[in-house]
Amino acid sequence: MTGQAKAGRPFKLFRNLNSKIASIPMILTAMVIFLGGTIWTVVYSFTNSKLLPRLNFVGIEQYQRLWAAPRWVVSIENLAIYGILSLIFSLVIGFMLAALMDQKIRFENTFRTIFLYPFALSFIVTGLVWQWILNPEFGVQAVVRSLGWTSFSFDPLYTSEIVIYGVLIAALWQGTGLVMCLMLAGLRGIDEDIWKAARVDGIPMWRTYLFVIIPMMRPVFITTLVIIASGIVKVYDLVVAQTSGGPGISSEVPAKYVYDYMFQAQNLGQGFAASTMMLVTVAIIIIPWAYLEFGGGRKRG
Amino acid sequence: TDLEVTHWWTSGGEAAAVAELAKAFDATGNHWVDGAIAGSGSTARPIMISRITGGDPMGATQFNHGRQAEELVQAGLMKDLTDVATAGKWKDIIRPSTLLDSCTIDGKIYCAPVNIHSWQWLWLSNAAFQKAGVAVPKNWDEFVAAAPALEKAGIVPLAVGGQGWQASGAFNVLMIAIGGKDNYLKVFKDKDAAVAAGPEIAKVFKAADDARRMSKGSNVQDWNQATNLVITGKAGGQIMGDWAQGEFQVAKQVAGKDYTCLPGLGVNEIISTSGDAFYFPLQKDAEKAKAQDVLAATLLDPKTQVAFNLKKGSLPVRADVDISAANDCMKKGLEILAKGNIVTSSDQLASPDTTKQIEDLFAEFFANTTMTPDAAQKRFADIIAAAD
Amino acid sequence: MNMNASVSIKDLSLNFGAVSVLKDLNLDINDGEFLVLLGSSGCGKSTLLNCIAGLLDASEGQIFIKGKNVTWEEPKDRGIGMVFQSYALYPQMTVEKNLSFGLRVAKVPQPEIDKRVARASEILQIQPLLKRKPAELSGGQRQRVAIGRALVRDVDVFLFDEPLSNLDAKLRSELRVEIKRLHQSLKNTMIYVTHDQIEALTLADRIAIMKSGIIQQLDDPTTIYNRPRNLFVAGFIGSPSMNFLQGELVKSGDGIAFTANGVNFSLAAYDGVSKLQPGRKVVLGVRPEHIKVNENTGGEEHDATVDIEEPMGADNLLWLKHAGHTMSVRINGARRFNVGSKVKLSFDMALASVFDAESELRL
Amino acid sequence: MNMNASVSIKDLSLNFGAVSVLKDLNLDINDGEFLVLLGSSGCGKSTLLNCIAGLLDASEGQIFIKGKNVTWEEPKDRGIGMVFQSYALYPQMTVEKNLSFGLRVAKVPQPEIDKRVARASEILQIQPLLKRKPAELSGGQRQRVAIGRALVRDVDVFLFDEPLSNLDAKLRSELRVEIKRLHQSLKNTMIYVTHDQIEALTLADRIAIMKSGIIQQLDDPTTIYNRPRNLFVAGFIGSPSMNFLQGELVKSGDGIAFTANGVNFSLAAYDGVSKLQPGRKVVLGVRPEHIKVNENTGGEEHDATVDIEEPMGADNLLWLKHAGHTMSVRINGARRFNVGSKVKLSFDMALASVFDAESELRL
Amino acid sequence: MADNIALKAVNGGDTPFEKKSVSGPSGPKPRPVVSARNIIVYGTLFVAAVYYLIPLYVMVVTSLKGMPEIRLGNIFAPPMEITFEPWVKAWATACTGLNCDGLSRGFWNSVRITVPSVIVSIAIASVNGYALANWRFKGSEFFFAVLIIGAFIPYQVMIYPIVIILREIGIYGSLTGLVIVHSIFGMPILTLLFRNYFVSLPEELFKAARVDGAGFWQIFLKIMLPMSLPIFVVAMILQVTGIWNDFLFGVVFTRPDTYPMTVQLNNIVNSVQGVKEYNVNMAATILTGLVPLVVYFVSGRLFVRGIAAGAVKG
Ligand SMILES: Nc1ncnc2c1ncn2[C@@H]1O[C@H](COP(=O)(O)OP(=O)(O)OP(=O)(O)O)[C@@H](O)[C@H]1O
Ligand SMILES: Nc1ncnc2c1ncn2[C@@H]1O[C@H](COP(=O)(O)OP(=O)(O)OP(=O)(O)O)[C@@H](O)[C@H]1O
Ligand SMILES: [Mg+2]
Ligand SMILES: [Mg+2]
Repeated sequence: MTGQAKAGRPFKLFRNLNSKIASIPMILTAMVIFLGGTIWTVVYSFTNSKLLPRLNFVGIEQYQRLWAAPRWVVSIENLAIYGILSLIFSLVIGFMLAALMDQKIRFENTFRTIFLYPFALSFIVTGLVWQWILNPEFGVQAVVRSLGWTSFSFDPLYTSEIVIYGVLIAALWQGTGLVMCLMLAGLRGIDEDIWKAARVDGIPMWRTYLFVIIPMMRPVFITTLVIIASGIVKVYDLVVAQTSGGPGISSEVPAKYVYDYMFQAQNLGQGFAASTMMLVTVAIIIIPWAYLEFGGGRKRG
Repeated sequence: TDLEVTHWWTSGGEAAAVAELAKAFDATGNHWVDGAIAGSGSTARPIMISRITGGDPMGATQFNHGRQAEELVQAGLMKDLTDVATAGKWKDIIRPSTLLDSCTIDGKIYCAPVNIHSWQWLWLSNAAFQKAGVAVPKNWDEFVAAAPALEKAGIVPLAVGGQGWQASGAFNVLMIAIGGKDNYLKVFKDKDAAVAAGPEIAKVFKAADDARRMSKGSNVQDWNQATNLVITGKAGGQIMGDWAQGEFQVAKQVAGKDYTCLPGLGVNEIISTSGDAFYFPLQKDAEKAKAQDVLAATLLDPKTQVAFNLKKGSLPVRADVDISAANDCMKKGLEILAKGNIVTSSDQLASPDTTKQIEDLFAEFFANTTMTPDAAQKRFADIIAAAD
Repeated sequence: MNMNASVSIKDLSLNFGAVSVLKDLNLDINDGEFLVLLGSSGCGKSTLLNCIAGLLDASEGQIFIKGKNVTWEEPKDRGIGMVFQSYALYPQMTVEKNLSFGLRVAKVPQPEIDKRVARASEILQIQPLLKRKPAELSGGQRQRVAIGRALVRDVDVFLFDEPLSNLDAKLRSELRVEIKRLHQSLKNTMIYVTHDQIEALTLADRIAIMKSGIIQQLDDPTTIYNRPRNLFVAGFIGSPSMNFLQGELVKSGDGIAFTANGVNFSLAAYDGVSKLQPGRKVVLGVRPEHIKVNENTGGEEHDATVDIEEPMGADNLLWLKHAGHTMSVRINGARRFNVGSKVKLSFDMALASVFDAESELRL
Repeated sequence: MNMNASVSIKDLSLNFGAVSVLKDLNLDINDGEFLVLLGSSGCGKSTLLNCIAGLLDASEGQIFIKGKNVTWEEPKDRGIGMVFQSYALYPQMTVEKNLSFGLRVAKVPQPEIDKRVARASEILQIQPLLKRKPAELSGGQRQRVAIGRALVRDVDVFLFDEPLSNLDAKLRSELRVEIKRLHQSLKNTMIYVTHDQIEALTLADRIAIMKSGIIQQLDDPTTIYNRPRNLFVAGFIGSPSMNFLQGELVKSGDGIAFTANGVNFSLAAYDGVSKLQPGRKVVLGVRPEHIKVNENTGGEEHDATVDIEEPMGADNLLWLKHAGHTMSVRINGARRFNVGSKVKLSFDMALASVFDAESELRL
Repeated sequence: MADNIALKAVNGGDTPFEKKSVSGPSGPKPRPVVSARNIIVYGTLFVAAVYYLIPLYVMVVTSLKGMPEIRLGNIFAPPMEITFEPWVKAWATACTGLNCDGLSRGFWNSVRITVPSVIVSIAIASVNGYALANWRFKGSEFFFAVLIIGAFIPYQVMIYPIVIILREIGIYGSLTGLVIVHSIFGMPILTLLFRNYFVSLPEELFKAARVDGAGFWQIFLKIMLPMSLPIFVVAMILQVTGIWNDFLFGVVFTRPDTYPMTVQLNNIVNSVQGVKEYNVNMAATILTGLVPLVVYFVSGRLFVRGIAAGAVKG
């Protein structure tokens, strides 16, 4: 082979150059904002920064204080309850609605719009409206009582033990529509023949859903899970608008703790420690999943 | 010159008061660009701080007296007002002098106090007590005694909004009224955890327990909604700062006739002097910097002080103004102030961090009836021990 | 209606909204028969099969299975098993669970289930796969499991909807043989939908050729191949297609002949020669393998030119130009011609077909 | 390396991560040649084609087109045109826009574009379709447009990646003829990937048979069919597959014979008989059409029983049991046998193949 | 059709529909309109629909009542006297601090923020998705994974670092800065959507375009974009909703004269003047939500299609 024929292998960095250039915003966002911001946050969580970030390291003091704070513990508990229940309920309700919508029903468009429209509203609006509907003085409780059932009591937002369920009601109202859409899209993607096979086999509808269809919708459930879960971790506006964390501290959530301590208490170190804990939790859940989904040499498509 | 001023004065009385400031500033040939952010200082402060640290500062911004802006000043983000202050002889006219002290860092003055607010007031609805068939109480103990009668009449004895600062504020009021000024100072100024855990403060917690019991059923969030319960006679009373007076005024109620105010809960007539101050973030634009000076001077102008404070229901920061138009309650406050029965407010003594923790504690205490006063006191003492 | 038929379809019509897919269809399928429904895409084959299975409601008409009117029965009560083109295996269940799922739901006792699964997996030789999941199987294995699922249900009638079209050619021919063997041993009634004529010809006892929801011809494969009832059937069956020549019948000597573009073809050997009348416009159809090239049969010969040659191993396909027509001829794979070379053709008229140009029916 | 070759591949290797798909592959394709890459799914045909097109980067090795090293060139600079299985027409553009897209991107002047589009659409007879969008075309028309897209670019080498597999059997055979005709008139170099052996046999000047990224045999169709280099090629080509019998070579009289299960087959007529040594373990391969049934050829005859019959119209496929083997035999479609009937077979050993059992190479 | 079935059900009951010369069941199986299945399906859907509609109903009804009527109590009662005053007030005269021009100012600010933010964020994310799907390079998957994890970071946590970064590049407080912030936080989910969508498009199309000589941008603009309507609709809906409804960034990264509508809404709702004016609050709430609602009503159908195309494929 002549030398000339061997020549011409281009410099590696320049292969796919356009793609790399076009990805610069993404790379910057990923590396500078998300990764950089995270590292920055973690570093400053070991300092006693107050209003302004200062590199004055105090070890794990902030973390000790964090976990000693009842409000943080309550926030974590609330997030766990809210998170688990909202995952379960939005998946179950979303799936059931989608399954019903998939029965070749009339007025499908109307129903779909009805279920989806709350998603167009912000959490602030959602919180306000539900705060109002659940207000014992003129909301559901008052209405039922005025109908004659005077001992009726439905007062979630002012009862510490169940306030988080009040928040959940509003969250489900806002979010299940999207889940329904995702599920519906997934159901529409299922091979018709599977349904036919199940009918010929004499499998009742509910068993077909339970044992055949749902297991087949794994990718849809995963996508949905990511979307719901990322929303759950970030829940803030809804609580602020609906209860401000009350009564007392019984509906506090971690994101609100972070915000309050960073800006109201002007204790950035504490806020950063709290956010670091949140990030760690997220990472523990997300990284193995991301590895399975996107790493591990999975084939294209 | 246009000067953007951010603040969180959006309730009825507050907005009317701000309008006076704007009017006075506009009269100097400048223009007040209003940057109100509703929802109390906790919503607004983060935004203000982000703007200042983000390098896009407003012309002037409201903070409470105290340590909220301390670090911003230390970071050199705030304008030094010493010249304006010297020209206006602030040192001489502002009373109590502690107000100016908290604006002073390293001998330089960084803020212009505009009013004095005191927390130590119990507001009572005369109509509510009439309906319950008991006399309007003259002090805290009578009030506690009257509570069952109010409850029987379907009236919430004590209105407390759901936000933590209202509960912790009420507690501080009880602390001065029941625990006394010395203990108060030991706890907040000296951060003496032993006192905080001691029997004197235990009495205060006992009183707070009473207050908690009486506040059951006041399902509101905002302080002025709670005030509104008093105004409408749905609640017997409210422990709230003198800014509540603005609401009574807007509702066209007359002190002494429609409502009664008991400074120091009628027990111990001492008021704390906190209040609002304006800070002036450093501006690159020289024009703006000049306008800032003008605004600072305007804020302390006697006419402005009177007009503003009458609307706001607060006390002017200078003693030399004519405030004859003030109503009963304000006059009571002025008297106490003149007598010098004052203490420094707790947010001037404690850092926002400590304040926030105390707020969290009392938010929980007032909402959670299973939390005993003892347990709460123990946690309170812990916070004080760790306070900086 | 034939009361001995295993499956009997009576006046079946089916519309999707305004679109009529099946039109007054009648069909009797004998006990143990292997019937293939053959037709191009969209002609309604799957629709008909789904009607028989009870997966679609007929708009009109009735369906009988084993003499029982099942028109309104649920699919599971019809005594049918069905195999789908896409296999339609339950992806998260093992092969064993796939086979037994229907039985478990029907609460068949476990020993009975085991017995039937064992039998089916033995017949289909999928015992080693029982613990695997469908994703771990090859296409052919999947299709075998799909057949197994019908097998365990111990049904009277098997329905297959293009069970082999997703497989590659080699597997297809292997499984074809297996299905044939299965039928020979089980002797069940089988209804098999396909658009692959090789499958139809090799598997069927009888073939029903469909077009736009109407059965064009229902006959055994040989008849269909050699005596197609109309032009459509003739053109549809056979690859490469039958050669069609448009022309006219003329008197020729004492017999009758076909003429096109000035060239005459004697029809003396044609099996329906008595039915032919001169003057009629007709289409002459001759299959590619019924034309001999340079074989000197002694009969009538026609000149042609080789246009394209397509050697296919065992066979060699010639595309010839002949009197204005293009014609395909199939010869032995060992015989090769150069493109452009001149050849002599002789037609085997005994195996040709003559169609009326207007009614398109075979004469 | 052959400097006259149109396309030349030198020591090409390609890995996807740890998986090696192509291994040290060398291939010279002559100018104007029609080369078919044939192999089963996943053997790396498309990968090789994509390497030639520049759509995949080789891990090692070089590619020359018209003598120029194009290993690192962009696809557009290689002088190739490519036609895909799924047509890959731009759905939002009309046929005309589809054809001219590449030219417009290359800023060819409009009159020149019009000329080339006109020529291509004339060759492919798609003028009436120029204003339509792909969705409004039938499968065959789409494929023609896809070919047209390569045509307008006036390239030296055409690459086809299974262009016909998405079409039905009838269309497939039609377009096959058209592609052949196109090649005859354009005389371009064409590289054509398929897994359909009929396409390979009919179209190719030479066929490269691939397995796991390695070329097994590169020869003209007849050689491939009649003298497969190894067992894999022998089994891969031909449908139904060649019959294989495991056995041994033995001395028989003065010649040599093959023996399996106690039955002897004389190999006197085998073309490589001189290379055979007794005692060697071998596999005998005979194609189904090289076995005669009840034809009394006068030679050696073997007894067998008919197991299954698969009539396929023109042909009839018999599956026979013979001395412990199953064997397929292709006979004329008109000859029919009953299942179970006894027949006599004679083997055409001149066209058989003998493979070494160990190396699997043809002897 | 439905009538027909009902008729048969009435006629038939147990005796099947008769047709001359036909005995036994024939034609379609009778399915009464009021079957158990239909009751369950439509019943459940109806109940669910009521749950979803009640808040809207309450909002609308309340916004049409006067304050005296609201004090009377029942939030579900229809207005006895319809008044549009709350709407007018919410839109034009409600006060925050000194400004008494209601939501009207915020509306245009929101438009000014939303339009460029939606366009820029979708443009960036679609290019990202395209690069990730069709032009992978070493490390691209890693960046993507970081991005996805970024979707889980609470916004509050990132405010401080972003404030600092924007300050350093000197665009803090400008519209550009806000657009960038929205693009950053919209990027994870949008990129995921676009990547999945582009992966699902036939790869051969992309190859064909490359052979035709089109480059990175040409393929994106001329081939991919025209095929991506459904996913663009989904992205647009998500972004319009998200950005229009955003409060946090709107308030932190702008200044009072450019506050978006949500800030104005917050101000109106939280500026309690004695009693809460629920009717005005509700009117303001509806007005604020109107734009995303309209977007949903108009393109809801495409939304499901787009989701099917882009979101649910792993
Ligand atoms: N659910 C439906 N709604 C409306 N039309 C339908 C429906 N199902 C099928 N069709 C139409 O009915 C006709 C027959 O469809 P069918 O599936 O029976 O065809 P097929 O012969 O099985 O074709 P293929 O070989 O493609 O499977 C087609 O024209 C199809 O478009
Ligand atoms: N992007 C990829 N990453 C990893 N492996 C791949 C990739 N593309 C192809 N392969 C693997 O390379 C091998 C060859 O693939 P290729 O597409 O060339 O096969 P093929 O011969 O064209 O098959 P087919 O007939 O199915 O098109 C296969 O085993 C495939 O799994
Ligand atoms: Mg079909
Ligand atoms: Mg391929």
